[in-house]
Amino acid sequence: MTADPTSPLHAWTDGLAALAPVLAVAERPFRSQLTVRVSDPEAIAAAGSALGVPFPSTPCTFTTGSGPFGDVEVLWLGPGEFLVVAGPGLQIAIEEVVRDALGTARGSVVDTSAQRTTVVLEGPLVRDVLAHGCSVDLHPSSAPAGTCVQTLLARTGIVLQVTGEDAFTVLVRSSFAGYLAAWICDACVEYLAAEVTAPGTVGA
Amino acid sequence: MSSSAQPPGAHLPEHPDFLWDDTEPKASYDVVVVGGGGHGLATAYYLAKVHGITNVAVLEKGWLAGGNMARNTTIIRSNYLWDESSGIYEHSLKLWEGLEDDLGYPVLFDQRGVLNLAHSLQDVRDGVRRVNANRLNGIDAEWLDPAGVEEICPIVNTSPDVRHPVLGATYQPRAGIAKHDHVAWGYARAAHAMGVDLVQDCEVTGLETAGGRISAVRTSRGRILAGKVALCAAGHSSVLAKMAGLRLPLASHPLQALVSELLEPVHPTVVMSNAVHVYVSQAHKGELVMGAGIDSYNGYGQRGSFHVIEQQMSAALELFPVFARAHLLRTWAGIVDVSPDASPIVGLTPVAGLYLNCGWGTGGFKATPGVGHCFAHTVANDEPHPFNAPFTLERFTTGALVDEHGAAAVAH
Amino acid sequence: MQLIPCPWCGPREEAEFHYGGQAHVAYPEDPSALTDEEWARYLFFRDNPSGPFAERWSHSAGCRRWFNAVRDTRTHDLLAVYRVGEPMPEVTP
Amino acid sequence: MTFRTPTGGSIDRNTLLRFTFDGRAYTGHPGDTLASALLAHGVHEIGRSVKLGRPRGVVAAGSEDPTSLVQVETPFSEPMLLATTVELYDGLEARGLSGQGRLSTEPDPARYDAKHEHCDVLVVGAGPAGLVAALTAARSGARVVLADEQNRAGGALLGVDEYLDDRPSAEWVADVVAELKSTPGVLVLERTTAFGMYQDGFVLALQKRTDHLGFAAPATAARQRVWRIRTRRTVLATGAHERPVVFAGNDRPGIMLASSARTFLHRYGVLPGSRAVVFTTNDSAYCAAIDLAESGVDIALVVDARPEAPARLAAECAARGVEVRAGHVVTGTGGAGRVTGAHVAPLGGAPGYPDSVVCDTVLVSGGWNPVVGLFSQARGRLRYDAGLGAFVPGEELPSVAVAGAATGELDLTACARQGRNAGAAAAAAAGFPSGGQVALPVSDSRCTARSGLVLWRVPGDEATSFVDLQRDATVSDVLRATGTGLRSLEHIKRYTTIGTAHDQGKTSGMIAAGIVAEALGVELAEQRPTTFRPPFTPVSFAALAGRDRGELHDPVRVTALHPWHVARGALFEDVGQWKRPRYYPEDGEDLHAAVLRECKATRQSVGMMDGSTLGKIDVQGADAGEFLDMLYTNVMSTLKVGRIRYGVMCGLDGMVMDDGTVIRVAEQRYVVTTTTGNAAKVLDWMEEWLQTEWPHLDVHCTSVTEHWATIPLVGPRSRDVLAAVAPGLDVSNEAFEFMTWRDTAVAGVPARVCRISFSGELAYEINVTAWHGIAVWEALMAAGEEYGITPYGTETMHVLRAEKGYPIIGQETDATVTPQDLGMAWAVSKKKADFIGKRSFARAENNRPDRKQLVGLLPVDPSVLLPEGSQVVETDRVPQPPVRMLGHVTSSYPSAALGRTFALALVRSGRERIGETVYVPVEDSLVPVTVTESVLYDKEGARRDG
Repeated sequence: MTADPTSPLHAWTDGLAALAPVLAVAERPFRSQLTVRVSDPEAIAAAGSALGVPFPSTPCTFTTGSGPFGDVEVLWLGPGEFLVVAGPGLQIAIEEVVRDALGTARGSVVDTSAQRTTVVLEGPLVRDVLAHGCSVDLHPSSAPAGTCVQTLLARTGIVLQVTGEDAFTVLVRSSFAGYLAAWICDACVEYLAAEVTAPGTVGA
Repeated sequence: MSSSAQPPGAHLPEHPDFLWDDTEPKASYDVVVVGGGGHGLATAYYLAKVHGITNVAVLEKGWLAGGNMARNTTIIRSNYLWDESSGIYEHSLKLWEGLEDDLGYPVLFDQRGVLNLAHSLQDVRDGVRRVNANRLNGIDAEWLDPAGVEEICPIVNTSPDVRHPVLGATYQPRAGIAKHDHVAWGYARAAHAMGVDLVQDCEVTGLETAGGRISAVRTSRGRILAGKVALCAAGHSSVLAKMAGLRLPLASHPLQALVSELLEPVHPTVVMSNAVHVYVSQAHKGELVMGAGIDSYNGYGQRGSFHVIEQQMSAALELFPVFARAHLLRTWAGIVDVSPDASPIVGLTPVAGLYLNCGWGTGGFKATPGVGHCFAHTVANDEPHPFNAPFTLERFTTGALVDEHGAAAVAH
Repeated sequence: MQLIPCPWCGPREEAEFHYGGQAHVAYPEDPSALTDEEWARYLFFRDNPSGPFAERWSHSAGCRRWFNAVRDTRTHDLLAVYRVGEPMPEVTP
Repeated sequence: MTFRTPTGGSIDRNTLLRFTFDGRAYTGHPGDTLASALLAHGVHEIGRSVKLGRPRGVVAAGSEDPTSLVQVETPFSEPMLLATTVELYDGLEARGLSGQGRLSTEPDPARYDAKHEHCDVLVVGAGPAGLVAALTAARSGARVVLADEQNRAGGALLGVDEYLDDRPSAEWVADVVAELKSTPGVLVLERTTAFGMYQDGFVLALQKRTDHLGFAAPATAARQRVWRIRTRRTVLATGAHERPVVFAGNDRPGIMLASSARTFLHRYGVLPGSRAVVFTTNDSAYCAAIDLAESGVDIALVVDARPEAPARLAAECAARGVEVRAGHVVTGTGGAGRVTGAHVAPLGGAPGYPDSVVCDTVLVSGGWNPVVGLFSQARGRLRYDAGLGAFVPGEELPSVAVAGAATGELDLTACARQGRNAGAAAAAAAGFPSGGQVALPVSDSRCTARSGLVLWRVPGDEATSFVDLQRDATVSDVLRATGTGLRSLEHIKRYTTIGTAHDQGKTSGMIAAGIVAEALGVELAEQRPTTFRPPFTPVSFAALAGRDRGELHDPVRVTALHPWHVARGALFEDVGQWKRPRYYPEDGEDLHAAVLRECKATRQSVGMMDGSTLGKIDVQGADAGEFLDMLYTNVMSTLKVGRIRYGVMCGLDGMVMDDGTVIRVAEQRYVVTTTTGNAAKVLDWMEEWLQTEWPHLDVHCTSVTEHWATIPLVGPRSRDVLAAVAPGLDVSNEAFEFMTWRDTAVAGVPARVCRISFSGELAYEINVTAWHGIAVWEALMAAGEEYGITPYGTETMHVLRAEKGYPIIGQETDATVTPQDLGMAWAVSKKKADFIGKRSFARAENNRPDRKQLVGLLPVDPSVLLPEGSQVVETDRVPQPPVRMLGHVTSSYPSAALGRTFALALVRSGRERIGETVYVPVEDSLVPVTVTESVLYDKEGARRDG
């Protein structure tokens, strides 16, 4: 017997795609995600080496690297709290490797892969759209690529990564994913009609 | 130009031509009431009227009734859950019903009823429970289904398809609103007429004791000897009590409210909703008066955070879509003193001759006549009135709390 | 709305934070040794000053870490933030 | 007759806009406001006053106008707008108001939104000071936001025909705006009113984005936007409002502020009337007189209250044939509707008949009030400036500077200099040193406003001397208030209602303060001004609600199985933010029928439900057991790996806070479950203790609530169903005992199966990743088909557990209930030295014999269903209130298994009353009920092992 997985936003695939050209929005489902709690610097370093990506030492940033599990990101979630993110299907193996790396250091490793889902947003208007619900200053001078903040987007908590010039990744709790998708679609309405952004008609 | 049969507010009575004279404090009083808000003024009034104690001063650090009395949403009701609470609030409601005649002042008590909406099945259970308790306590209360809600207040969105559908409501027909300035000034004028001194711009800076008994009050306008001191300072109660070495289980929080411009009558009653943290009435002249839950942090700044107002607005528009293009005219905040069980503390203190009336949280206005009456009894007789007897400071030690959180989350 | 400086994430909107009341109120070493009065004091009685107040906040929508702050309750000005376990810093309101 | 000038004004005369007012058709032009278009047609009467029903017109040209209230009816009805701020559009329909608006009963179709903006320097006001401030800051490289309430920049320059540096001021403004808009990092917000100033540089501004487009407004664009601006430094260049002088009959239409008349002329090409009397206490009104005279208005007289008229300006008037009468005042006016004449007499002169001057317009200037509302909101102290007759900013604030007329400075170049200094200082403070000097403009203006006489009112008929025109509050009212003994301005404001109307006293507040001070014989400098509170101008409720409406009002949380429930026709219950299936009605079933069917199927065969909303927390670390021992009332550290224990959590007050199961996954790892509603609260509770009290403990908590889909599979045939989908699992009672768990594969998916039961039946709780929830659920449905497997909702779950006497936190408890009250003393450890809540159990109140205890109630008539929430009384007749109440019904259901109704209740001394009859008032009758144990079904627990 096999069972196909279903992602939290599978019903939103077309709806999110239809936001182009305002924004390119898509769910990136089934990623492996592990919440790692550890404060011991040596253990942190060991875990980084095992994954091929140094853990972020600066709050509100994330790191990327490549190793035995391919491309891996490590997100700073709080002091001594990280989210390791990799491609689908690797969570069990990564959990084992990180647990080994931590050794006897105080800490925990928990598979939280399905706890949150991932939405990627790209396009020149991405900051404008997010600014309708996010109070964090997303100007490149304040939030350069590599930034990773936990904050609120409208009325849901998110983890927000700045991944490129006009590219963001949003991680959202699975039960709030439908709200997030509805919110993004709604926020884009403002930018769907060409006449809205034409000068002299509607204010900035 | 539109014609209007009756200009808004034209039916409202005017204030009288004489209110009170500003007074210089005397050197000594039988009773000094600290705090010239509704509770302080009412206490002084009943001390004079019921107990014949007229050598009384009410000390107010700012202008009379300029604290929470000037900053509340004037909702009056008595449909509380527990016997202890419904006792004192119903006592108060009965006094409200005769207050205009008693004071000879138009306080505009308008018994338009209050709806407490239920939005979840547990809200329904809690509402029915409260209605049943109220009725057994002799308080008018009804349980309404959504159709009944719509009948009382047609502008409430009772559609089942909204985010927080209205599943029913408790209704207290005798509840209502009053005009807060009229109430305060009515008490002030009547107390003044019986000889009570009203001293404004008089901040209490210290409380003196001698032999375990209160002896004097130090103020920004000099030292005043006092046989008894009654504290009625709402949000500032902790600060005052500390002057007598008392620590109180209180936290002072901002509580925000707001008002719209004058609008033609649309809202015939008072609507409260705990689940979405909003309560609304339409005042006598037509302005919508709204309040929200308290801000989370301690604060004496008479100012809250605006996101609380924004959340309140979105909640209000879910319940009342017709409010969309009403305009916010003014926002403000009071300082409410919140106790751990959301019930007041009224009674004696370990310091002889010092009496405490505080912890009313968001419920103080509606209690004004009731607590004034009972607190005056407490001060005059040095023992609590039966209605405030349960609200001792000792209950936090014994555990005999009167937990009204369910009723008081948005208790107005 | 205030900006609260989380010791880890930096200044964020107040809406991201959860208020935790007075700081430096330690859980009693042995509650069973306390009188009812002493236990009530721990449970319910807190300072409530008009002025600087050492209190607890949690960056609940951010890094979820508790920290302490000294805030002037009259103005809401945050005079200092510091981590749990650190002593209350000197402040001038 | 038209009052439109042949040329001039910033209007598009080539385009005609049609509109109606009070049902009559008019025309105007793009660039007009409703007020200017009406005045162009000679329409001055806008509405009637709120109390006295007197006609009221247009007093000012902008948002400070106290009187021109209208209801705009198209495209959507909106109450209480000022005609002076409604931009004209084709098809506009409006009507005048008597101080009270009307809410539409139709749903408002417009969009409203909010946007966060961050900047280094926020400049409020795009007059000369604000423009120079913004440009100076922008040239430094700072991120700048410039917000202005008008539809174009310029501020006071919009209302004059001055030349700056030998060219029209509009050109200078256009150049500055062009440079600002082309500078990266600069945002210019037109039609945007900063209405609230809060802490830490938080400023709220409302932008009216599409109102001026009327019917052409795109439906997809937000009509209004609240800008949530977070700035490091703010420059307030909010200007000044002209102040009237109070005199008898000062409320008639046609009586207008002098500068506003000048604004109507220069900005809109509209004359206020044909023949005007100008009444002033200062120089600025002379420009209005001169400009209007040059535009063809017959200036009947300039009445200057000062003993001497300014010589140069008087000469300019004389050159245009305009008489100036110094030392005089307007003492009254005539007219049934619009003003028809002004009475002029010497100030403080001998009694006698004043001169009557025929006119249709009276222009008034009593000086200028700096606009200090935002400064005051920022908690800046105000100071009374006796020369100006107004409150001005009285201190420097750390991050807020004031520039221009808002400081009381009225000379243009000086205002611009203040703007430049403030802009440079703000940018520098934000880390951007100067980037290039902005040249200060020099005006050719003939009038400066500074040299004025402070005059609040002209003695005369006090009952028609209006202080607050909108509230109909007169000098009589003020004097009556001071006569009652009131001294505080706040009291007098409340007595008279001055300053509480739509305009919040923008033109009346200062005058009221002045008249009160005169009446009381005190210095204004000693008066505390009344408090300025947000918003600066009214803001619609919908704008503040923004997008947080409808489905975005409050997030709906759903489980991975939600689509299945919807497809199956489930009806849902809100539990916190979650949607949980309440029951799954089949054809024509109501709640009771569906629940009886679901209960029966589950007790007799097998049912299953979605339990995914239960909170799940992974607790890891060497001290995890010790930690859980402190949080739960019972012992968790002794739990063996592979086993499960039920636990209760209390608050410090000893009252039940939550309950759930704890499974021990490994030596140093537990997973605990919480109730649906308390998941976040319990995790926060754990973190709070760990971080603030016990940081020495080696424990980490991680929420895994949404990682798992949780499916309770319940009933005597659950074992058969599970066996079919979990071939690798030995499901026998011996191999898989009650209160143990196994990791296995269910439907080919890794799963954790727990043998727990909230129904008393043989039951399994299957946990798989949320991604696999639907697939596994469907596999279970398929495997259970032969047993008639029945999905059930929360209602059936409630009945099944109630039959077993299991409480639901929040339904059986209300923060006043201890574990002992619930009959769960067995779950409270007597061995542990301490745990949260333990100390409170020893308090006097907790040891009262008459505490309320959880019991069952069986109505004597087994068909009577007690309403939940009913109270319980002792006697079979209800005495007079207050009636002693024993407790209340917490849960009540018809039971398929019991073949009757039953209830759970909290009853005083309940356990002692078992077997007694008590009474439940239901409507007007008393229902006798028998008190029983809370466990009513399968008391021996025989069913749970199947």
